[in-house]
Amino acid sequence: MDWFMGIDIGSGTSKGVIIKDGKPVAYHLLPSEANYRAVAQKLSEELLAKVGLSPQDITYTIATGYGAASVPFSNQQVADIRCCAKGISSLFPSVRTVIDVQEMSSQVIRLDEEGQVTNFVVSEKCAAGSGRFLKIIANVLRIDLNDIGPLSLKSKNPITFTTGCAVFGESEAISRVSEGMSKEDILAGVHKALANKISTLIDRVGLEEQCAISGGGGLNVGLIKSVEEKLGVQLLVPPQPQLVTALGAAIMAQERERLVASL
Amino acid sequence: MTNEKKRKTINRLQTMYPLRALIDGMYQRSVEASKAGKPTAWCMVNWWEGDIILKAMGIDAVYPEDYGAVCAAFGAAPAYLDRSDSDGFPTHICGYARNCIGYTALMTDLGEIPPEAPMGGMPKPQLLLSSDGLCDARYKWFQALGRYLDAPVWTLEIPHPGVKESLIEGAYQHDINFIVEELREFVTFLERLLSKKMDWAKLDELIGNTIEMNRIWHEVNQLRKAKPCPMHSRDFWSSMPASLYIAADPKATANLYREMYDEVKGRIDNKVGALPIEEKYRLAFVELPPWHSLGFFNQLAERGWNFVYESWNYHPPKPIDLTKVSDPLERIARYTYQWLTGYYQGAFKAEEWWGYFAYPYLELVRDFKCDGVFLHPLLTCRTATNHLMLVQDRLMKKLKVPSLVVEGDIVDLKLFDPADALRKAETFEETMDYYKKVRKEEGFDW
Amino acid sequence: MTKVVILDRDEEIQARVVGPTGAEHRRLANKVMEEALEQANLSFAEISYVIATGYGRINVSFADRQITELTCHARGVVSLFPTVRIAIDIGGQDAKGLKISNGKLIDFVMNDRCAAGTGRFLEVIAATLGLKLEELGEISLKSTNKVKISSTCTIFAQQEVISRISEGTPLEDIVAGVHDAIASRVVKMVRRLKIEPDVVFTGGVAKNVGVVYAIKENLGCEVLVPEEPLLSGAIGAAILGKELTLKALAKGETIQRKERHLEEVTFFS
Amino acid sequence: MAKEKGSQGLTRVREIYQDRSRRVEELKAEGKKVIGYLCIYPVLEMMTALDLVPYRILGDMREPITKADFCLPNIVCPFLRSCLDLGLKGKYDFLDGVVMAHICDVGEKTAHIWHTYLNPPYFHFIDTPHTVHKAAQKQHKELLKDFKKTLELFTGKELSPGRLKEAIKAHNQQRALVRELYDLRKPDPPLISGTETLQVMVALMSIPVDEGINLLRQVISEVKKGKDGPQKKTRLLIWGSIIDDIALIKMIEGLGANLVMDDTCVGSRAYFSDVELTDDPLDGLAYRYLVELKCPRTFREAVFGETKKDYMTDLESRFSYLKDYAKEWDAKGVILQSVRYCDSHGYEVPGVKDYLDHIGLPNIYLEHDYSEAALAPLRTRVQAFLEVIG
Repeated sequence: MDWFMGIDIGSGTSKGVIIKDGKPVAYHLLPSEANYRAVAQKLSEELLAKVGLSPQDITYTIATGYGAASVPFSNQQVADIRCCAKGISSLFPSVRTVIDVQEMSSQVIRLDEEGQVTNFVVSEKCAAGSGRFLKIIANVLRIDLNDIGPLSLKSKNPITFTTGCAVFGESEAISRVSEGMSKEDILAGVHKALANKISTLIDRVGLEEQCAISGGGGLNVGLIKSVEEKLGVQLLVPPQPQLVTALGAAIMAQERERLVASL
Repeated sequence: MTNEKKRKTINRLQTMYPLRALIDGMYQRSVEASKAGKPTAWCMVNWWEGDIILKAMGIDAVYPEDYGAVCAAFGAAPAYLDRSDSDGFPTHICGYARNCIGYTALMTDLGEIPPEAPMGGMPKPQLLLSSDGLCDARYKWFQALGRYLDAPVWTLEIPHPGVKESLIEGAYQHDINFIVEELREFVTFLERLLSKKMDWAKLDELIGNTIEMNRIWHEVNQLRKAKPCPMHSRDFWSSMPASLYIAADPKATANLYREMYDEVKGRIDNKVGALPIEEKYRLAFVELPPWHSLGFFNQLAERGWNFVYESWNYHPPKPIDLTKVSDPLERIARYTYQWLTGYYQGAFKAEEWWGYFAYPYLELVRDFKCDGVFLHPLLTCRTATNHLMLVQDRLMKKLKVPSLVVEGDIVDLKLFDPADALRKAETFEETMDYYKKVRKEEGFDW
Repeated sequence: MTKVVILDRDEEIQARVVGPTGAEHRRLANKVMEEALEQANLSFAEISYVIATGYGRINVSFADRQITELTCHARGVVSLFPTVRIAIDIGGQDAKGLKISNGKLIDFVMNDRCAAGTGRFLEVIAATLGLKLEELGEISLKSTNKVKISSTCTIFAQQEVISRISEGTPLEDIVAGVHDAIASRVVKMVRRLKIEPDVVFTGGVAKNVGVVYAIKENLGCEVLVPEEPLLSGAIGAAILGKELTLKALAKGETIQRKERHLEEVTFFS
Repeated sequence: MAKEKGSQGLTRVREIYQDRSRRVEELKAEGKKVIGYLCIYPVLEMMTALDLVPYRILGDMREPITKADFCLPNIVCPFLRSCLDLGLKGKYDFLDGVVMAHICDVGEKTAHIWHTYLNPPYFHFIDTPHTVHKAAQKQHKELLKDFKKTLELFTGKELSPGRLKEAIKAHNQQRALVRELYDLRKPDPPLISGTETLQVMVALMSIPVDEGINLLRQVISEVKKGKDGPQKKTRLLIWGSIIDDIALIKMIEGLGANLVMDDTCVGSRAYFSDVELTDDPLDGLAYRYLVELKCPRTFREAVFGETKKDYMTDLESRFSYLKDYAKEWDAKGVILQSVRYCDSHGYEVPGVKDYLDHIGLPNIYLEHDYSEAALAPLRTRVQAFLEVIG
């Protein structure tokens, strides 16, 4: 059989992809919530249902992401950074740098033409460097996470967050609001702050075009714009940025011979 | 230490165990000495500058920095850290300092060594010997202990010249004179403190034996250039204190290192490496390891990671011939100075100005043919951390050798996350593979 | 939370209102103030003095004066427990320790640098566990073997909690662990003031019996909790307002007052 | 100075504070060479004597640090990170040379990193000792001789004792005038605010010594006229790590206090001790720049070589000058402040607090991230502190 599954249990959202001949045939997303096992199970059921398969039809499954250990039916676990690189290069073979903005952390990955990781840097354990920061601020401003990107594009003069901490950032946002700052200026400010964090990561590993963005951050046009401004490059954005890592996992499952060899 | 796996993943050296045992003796001796009413001292690591003199004066010293590691390994640290914090010391100061300050505060409250103190604890000292070598936290910290102890603090100076400045005509000589005069004042002070005279002959002999001990220890580590590397960093860390603290009679210790040399040499002759499996990657470990989760190295060993060198500053200096130097204090001065500036000639030739702390890795990573460098920034040890990014950047630019950064701390167990470290390590293998190729293309020989 | 307390000159509470605080400090202050006036059935003009305190104090446009929550809490706690020496206050934004000597604030420590050790920490965790904030306390008391939360940062503690759940750790043990985490953090900070009884515990979090228990455990001594822990700051502010007014009257000075009207502020048109 | 475009005194001070490097860039255009120096340990007189313009390297707490991360991690002194960040962003490219000292570990690393990545035409590192022992004083003089050599090599001029003594006189004169200015903060209310004083200090560190002397003269006469000076407010002394931006001072004074005296290095620490004119001028310089500067980066003992230590005697010997400051400037309380991750000051705090409590001077410790925005959380602490000392 030639069906392969990639499961990416992120701290926020869990994603799954099934591929056949390297092409995705089904994908599904679920909020991770508390119980990873349950989510993983549900995820694969939904996936299989979509293509009318049974678990036995899946030749090999690779689990990745924060909760990879809690995927009972996976054949193997692989680090998300490698899956992300693999996934992005299957979509954009020309990509040499990918910025992966996740719920809990951001990472910049350099890769070669085979989607091999040549260098990488993961943001420190700090929420301010991750998609979480955006969530927190969106929450303070009582705006749906999906709306903050478009809204921030309206901003004329973004505020500057000099504070380096998401919790500070929250309080700062609150006081800026009460000073009468507009929501779009605050949001644009948050995006700028995160873009700055990302560019310091880039400074560590260097930026080689083409450059792509993946992870939940890739859904946020506001963030994309400020990163592009900060770095002065065009970002390639996959149609489903948050699925890239799961896709990569599925592709790795297909190439497992190489993996097995390397273990 | 803690959560060590039973399964054999690293071939430990048999000759390491007697050396490791010496360090325990150090604490026992000091506690007994204090019970017997003999003077004891707490020392900052001072790279033999003050240790030999104390030994010659018959003082048994303990090293609060080492004790920080001990407390971390025994899980006793958190209570001491909390005490330091609630006494008003900032939480961002050195983890070892917080541990020591908390321990001392507690000891002062109780009027005795805290009952739960690992290794029998550190006895109340008559002298605090600090050093401005490498790290200024170390004399600020002993100064701060004045809050709890009436022991005087003596701070030893070690010059830290820049590479260029050290080669200005006359600079070497005035740096040496400086140390010698400092040491002379220190001896006079000790004679007053202990109301006894220095036994110069004994000092002279101790210096000779210490230098010889370190020469052999240096030779042992040179053997690790072999492929596969016959000795893992874990054996280094277990054997290092015997040299770094002169934990026992240097002459006896020298013999133990000699035995270690033979064992390591034997492995090379039989092509035996430190790993039971193939040595896939050779790494250098920069800074102190996460004492409380050393089992982590076994998991890496299972992936074929061998650790072939460590921070130069825990190693003895490159051998230097001091037999013609008659003044014992000048021999000490030149020896410790050699430890700090031993790589300066190379740095000057290479026109690399990144300083005494960072530059040596350029030569070490090259000479020991490392595929990667494991950087372990210690979140509460700025001195160990402030040069690591520089090392990472320069090694990449100069040698095309990548570094893996995994934050941790020397005492605060919370800060090191083995799961996260392994995830990064797995990915780092691809990076090391890639730069192997790059180095080939650019004509490096490893 | 935004709280309003109206006192008469005998320090009898005429009105107490608690409303949420969001991004729109000012508008809420106005809303809550209106309610309070209604409750006390007074016109705004009849209020002799208004003191604003707390995180958003600068945004209360109609206040005659701003005084920090530290001073106000101290005053409020003293009025409720004259024997207090140490007051611990954990609110949504920060945690404070107050040292009080014969009724006066003499020293203090506070944490507003990080959400851990504040009510925010509990809010985040409660949300993660899909529980109401009020439920945490009771649940945690059932715990027989509380877990150790190792991360300090709220956001990483949250992750820890999530993985605990997927490991199948009993809910009550997790919640108890969370309460211990916040309590030990705050107590550690307050120890800098050298703990002496009586210790009083106030602020929204003091409503949580689990945290009260954890605080006692960490302190190794009893703690007193007022009936309405949320109000001590507002009560203190009102008392200080009264005292200032009486002092001014005694000296025959005229009291500087803002105009008594609630201008409508709209940021979000 | 003719070059000072009419505007004088405090107006001129504000101009320089707003645009620090303008004046030295004018001087560069006239062919002068400008040497940047970090912290207060590099010896200014030696540069002045060779007709070089010493220019203090400062950070910018309003500018987010983005470039420094790749070589200086974010758990070290944010002030030094900021300085390096500005350097890497090219904001100090106008400097003809840079001199740094072993002020502390991170300072030392910053020096090497600066040398490695920015490699200015002239660079010198002074390995200033950390004790004040006799041997250390002697070593310090030797180090200044080395400094002299590289300066002479760079300028191609000889640094004669005569010119050096002239420079010492000039800098001592400037220091005397600074103390005169500080005396104007003794009356209640003070004739000049802490905020303005800081602006003056920053200005002095941005222009040649002779121009500084003239500027001080103008400022002093203006301040003595005493129009629109500060109101009566609670008088405070501020201690601790570098303050090179008015943000913090302004915030504190805005909350109802007058900062009437400081123990910081863009303030009294830099100007309150003169250089003694010794036969060999290097002797006076070596002594002043090692022994007399007050930064806690230097290790001091109450009695050198004491065999038993008495804590209070030790504190008295290290901090009694704070008691004198408080008395002379009639300060009612002390604000202890430090940037995060500063070991030199961090370890000092419990000791200073013990001493101030001992002499009954109310005090509060504030730690900040050297970022203007991150100062906000300190407001409540300061305000409450003022309410406490009432």
